[in-house]
Amino acid sequence: MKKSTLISLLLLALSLVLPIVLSERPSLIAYLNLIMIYALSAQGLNLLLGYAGQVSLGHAAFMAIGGYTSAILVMQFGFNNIFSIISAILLTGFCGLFVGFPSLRLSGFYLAIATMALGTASADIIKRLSITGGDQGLRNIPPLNIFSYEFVSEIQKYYLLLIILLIVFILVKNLVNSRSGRALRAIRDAELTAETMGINIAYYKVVAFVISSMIAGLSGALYAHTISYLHPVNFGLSFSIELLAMTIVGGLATIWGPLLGVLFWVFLPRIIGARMEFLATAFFGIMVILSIRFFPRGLSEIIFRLERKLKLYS
Amino acid sequence: MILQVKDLTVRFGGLVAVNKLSFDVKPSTIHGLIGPNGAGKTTVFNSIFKLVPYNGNLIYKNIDMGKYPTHSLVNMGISRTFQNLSIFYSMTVKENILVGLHSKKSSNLIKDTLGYKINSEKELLEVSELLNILPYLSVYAMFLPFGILKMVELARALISKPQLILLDEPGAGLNPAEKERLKEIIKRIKEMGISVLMVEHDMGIIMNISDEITVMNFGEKISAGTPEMVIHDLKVIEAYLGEEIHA
Amino acid sequence: MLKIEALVSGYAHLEILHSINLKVEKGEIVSVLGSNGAGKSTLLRTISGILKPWKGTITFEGKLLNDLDPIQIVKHGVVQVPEGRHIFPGLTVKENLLLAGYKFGKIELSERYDSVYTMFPVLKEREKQLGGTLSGGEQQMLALARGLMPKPTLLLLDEPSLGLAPKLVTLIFKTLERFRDEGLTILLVEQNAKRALEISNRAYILATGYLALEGNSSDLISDQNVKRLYLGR
Amino acid sequence: MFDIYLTLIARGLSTGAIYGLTAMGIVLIFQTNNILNWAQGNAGMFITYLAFFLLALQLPYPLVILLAIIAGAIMGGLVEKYLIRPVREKSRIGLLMITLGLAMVFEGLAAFIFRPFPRNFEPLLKGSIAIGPITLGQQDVLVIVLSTLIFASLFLILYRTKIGIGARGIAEDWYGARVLGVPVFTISLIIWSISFALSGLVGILIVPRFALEPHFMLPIQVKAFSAAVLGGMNSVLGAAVAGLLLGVMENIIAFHFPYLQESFSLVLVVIVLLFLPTGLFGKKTQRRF
Repeated sequence: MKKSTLISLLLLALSLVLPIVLSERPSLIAYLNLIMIYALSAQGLNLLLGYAGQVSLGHAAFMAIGGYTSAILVMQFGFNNIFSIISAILLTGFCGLFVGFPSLRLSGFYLAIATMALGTASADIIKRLSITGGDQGLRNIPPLNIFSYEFVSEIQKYYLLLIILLIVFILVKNLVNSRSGRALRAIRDAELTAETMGINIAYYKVVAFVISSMIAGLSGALYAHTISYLHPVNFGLSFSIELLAMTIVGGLATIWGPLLGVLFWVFLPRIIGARMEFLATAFFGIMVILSIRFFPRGLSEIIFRLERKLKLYS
Repeated sequence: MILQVKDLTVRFGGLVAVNKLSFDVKPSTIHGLIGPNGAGKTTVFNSIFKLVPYNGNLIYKNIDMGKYPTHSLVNMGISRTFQNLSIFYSMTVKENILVGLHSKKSSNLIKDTLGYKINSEKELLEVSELLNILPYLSVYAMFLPFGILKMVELARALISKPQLILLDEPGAGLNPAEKERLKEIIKRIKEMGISVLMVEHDMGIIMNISDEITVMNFGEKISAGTPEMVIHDLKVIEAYLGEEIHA
Repeated sequence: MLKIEALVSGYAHLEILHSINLKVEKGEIVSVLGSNGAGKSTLLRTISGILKPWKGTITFEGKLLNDLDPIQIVKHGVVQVPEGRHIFPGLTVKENLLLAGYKFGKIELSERYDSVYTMFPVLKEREKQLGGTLSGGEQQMLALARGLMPKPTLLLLDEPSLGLAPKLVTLIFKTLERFRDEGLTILLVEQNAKRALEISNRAYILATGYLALEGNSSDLISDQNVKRLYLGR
Repeated sequence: MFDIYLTLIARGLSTGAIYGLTAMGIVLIFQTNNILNWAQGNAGMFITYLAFFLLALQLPYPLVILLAIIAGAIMGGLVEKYLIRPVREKSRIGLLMITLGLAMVFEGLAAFIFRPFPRNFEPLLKGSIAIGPITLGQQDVLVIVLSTLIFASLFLILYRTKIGIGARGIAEDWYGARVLGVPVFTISLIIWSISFALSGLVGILIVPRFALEPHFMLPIQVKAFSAAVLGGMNSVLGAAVAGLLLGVMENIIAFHFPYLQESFSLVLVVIVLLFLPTGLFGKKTQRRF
């Protein structure tokens, strides 16, 4: 068996056993659940920024749209959870299409600003609407209910999220290593050359936005039913930036980078201690700067380097 | 004719980069395009690929290319290389070359996401053997030297089995041994039935392997014909070569 | 005056110049010839300090230039007129000249303006015009004038005839001869081999980063080897 | 009725001046360095915190403003020298990320050192004055006067001094300037200093409208980005004009449709960008190799 397969199996086993070990401390499992939800969004952003080279400073808004859509459909219209989540994904995908079109005409900073504007504006609009609970937020969102099975406890949620996370990560991995993924990376590396080589840039850029926002929408829907509370403030510009930071620190254009970055983001304040929580933000900022300067693939790069060393000595 | 350039004119602001240029590329020949720096040779390539707005007609196999977007040209059978090496540096050599096959092999997003693999090994091996880059297929492009990347770029343009290939200074930056090899490769490309339109400064390459040559200066055609004819054309000598050369 | 020994240089990981030796004596025009990609521009960029030499030494009037940055090298009197002119299109002619004379104070600066305007009266007329609105020939004049602004003792010229009509090329080369007559030393990089050899005292021929040939221009111009190396046969 | 509009416009000018000042800082850096400086707002926030504690030490208000400007200039210089310069040659997106990281550092440090709860920050001038039918806070008048002075002096710097002309040259052709021996790095450092000093001044002038807390500059930065984009990103004048326009329009819109106040400028930016991808005053660039 290859070493990498072995490591993957070990990690999988660990993630399966972890909640049982932690069963006495559901709050820790709740943290892990949050990490998996964020990791999904971060993966969407990674696909967009890391692989396709397109910036989005409004990704939190996609999460919010997904979350509110699913929650409202279930609470107000009595939708089945499966349909509500699918609707959420489709709607965010549609929004991604809407944001993707400017990306065809805008490049670099103009795109950054346009996505920032759209993201901030949609958070603001959610705040003004009544169906979303406005400034009060949306409370008591029911937990996930799939084929009449309710995911109530943190452990139940954990396993469901783990399965979804694995599926999405594997699908993304397939995508980026396929013909389409190659096209995305080619556009990132040298846009005009990619076009000359027969790649329809417009199509792939929009596709990157759509898929990326669909993943964020899924993540938002899961957030709604897991945390059972939504408030527009949690999905403003700051969170978009934080998502970006997590993705960068974890490692752009690496499959497991987003998960690593999110793990780091969520646990860092706990490691430094609650009182020093704000120092964690500053520290994370420093990590972003260092990642860009020394480790273009973020935390993943450090792991790669370790791996290379291990290979050398074994 | 595989390619007909008719009255091609390109303007950048007030500057006329190409002025009423006309020439034809015959099937299965090597056609050289030469002239001093700034004469507008690369602009001709960029017009063919619709990267610059132009007036006039570009006709490829009796089709006016005016309405075809850049990304559809590979599928029509035209591919190119670049004057300044344009490589996808964060990808492996294999991936770089496979990008050239993008529009020739079909798949869709859903198949791709579900992990469906396209088999391109045959094409990949063929072209890598021809260009002698087999050992580097799994290496990331950023780690490779210039000479090899030049070949990778050529492989990327060749793998789609084009009918017309545009080479923009394929010899620039290569050492004498590499240049010798390049000549052989370009001849092999011609033998495969591919027409070559080539911009090149190295007279050793261009005079040796071209079937026909068009000479440009200030965006205009100043001479055309076989290498023998062009070499002895006084206008060419004045504008470009600087002195008479003896073949 | 300028002495380059065993110079190795390039971009990032790409070695372009492999061990180049070259010297320029006071009052000479020395040309460096070679085809595209031979390393001519890399050589000039390394002398001006834009690129750091990897190995070897560059000395100018006995001072080592290796570790100096472009600003100090200009202050030492080595000034480059880059390929493609690099005129600031949104700045006026006078502002373009001002930036070239950045190291001078007010009084010296106005002296330099006068001296450059005597050399190129057309620029005086265009003083308030934006650089981008000048014609190609005028832009090349402005580029040369900018090269003169810092009172250089050695002028590095990268393809001054590029993209100019034959008549203007003649004019530019005449101007270069005038520069030499006024005591300026010039290192000239050119594609137009014949023209360059006609006005230069000595020449070096580069081929793919190696020095292929050197000698007096008058000898080289009739040399069969030159034709073989430079024209590739 | 007409009088109300005059007042709205006058107040809008004061808000717009703030947007314009911040946008000018952003454009200065963007032009000379090709970097979208995401830390522009938070740098101002951090400096405002410093000012808050200097004021608590009973230092006179004008002196505190001066000290804050100096602190901003020093911070800007340090950032340019140690964070931006080493990465300059690498990717543009990377540079944007660095300023994002920097914004987080400012935010985290401010919350950690000064505690994150909102504080009340007194304005320099508290009264209001009536000019004809217009009633305006004295601080608003101060903002308008000061920003006019700053617009004017920035213009003098950019068009009359060697450094300013150098900065414009760098913006157009970094390589060309370097070859000529223009001290490009020093000029870039000065530009960062000016921008950060501006952001500090903006922070102190505007904070009395809000409360001092680690996020208070974020909405202003968002508007300033909008103004910078509308102004075309490559024109300091464009940024100033767009900032003023945005402030005035926003104020009038907010009077009629209060719920649109926040989103208005953002939606406007998206619409403008859709039709004019390089902003209102931006130059068109040709697509070529």
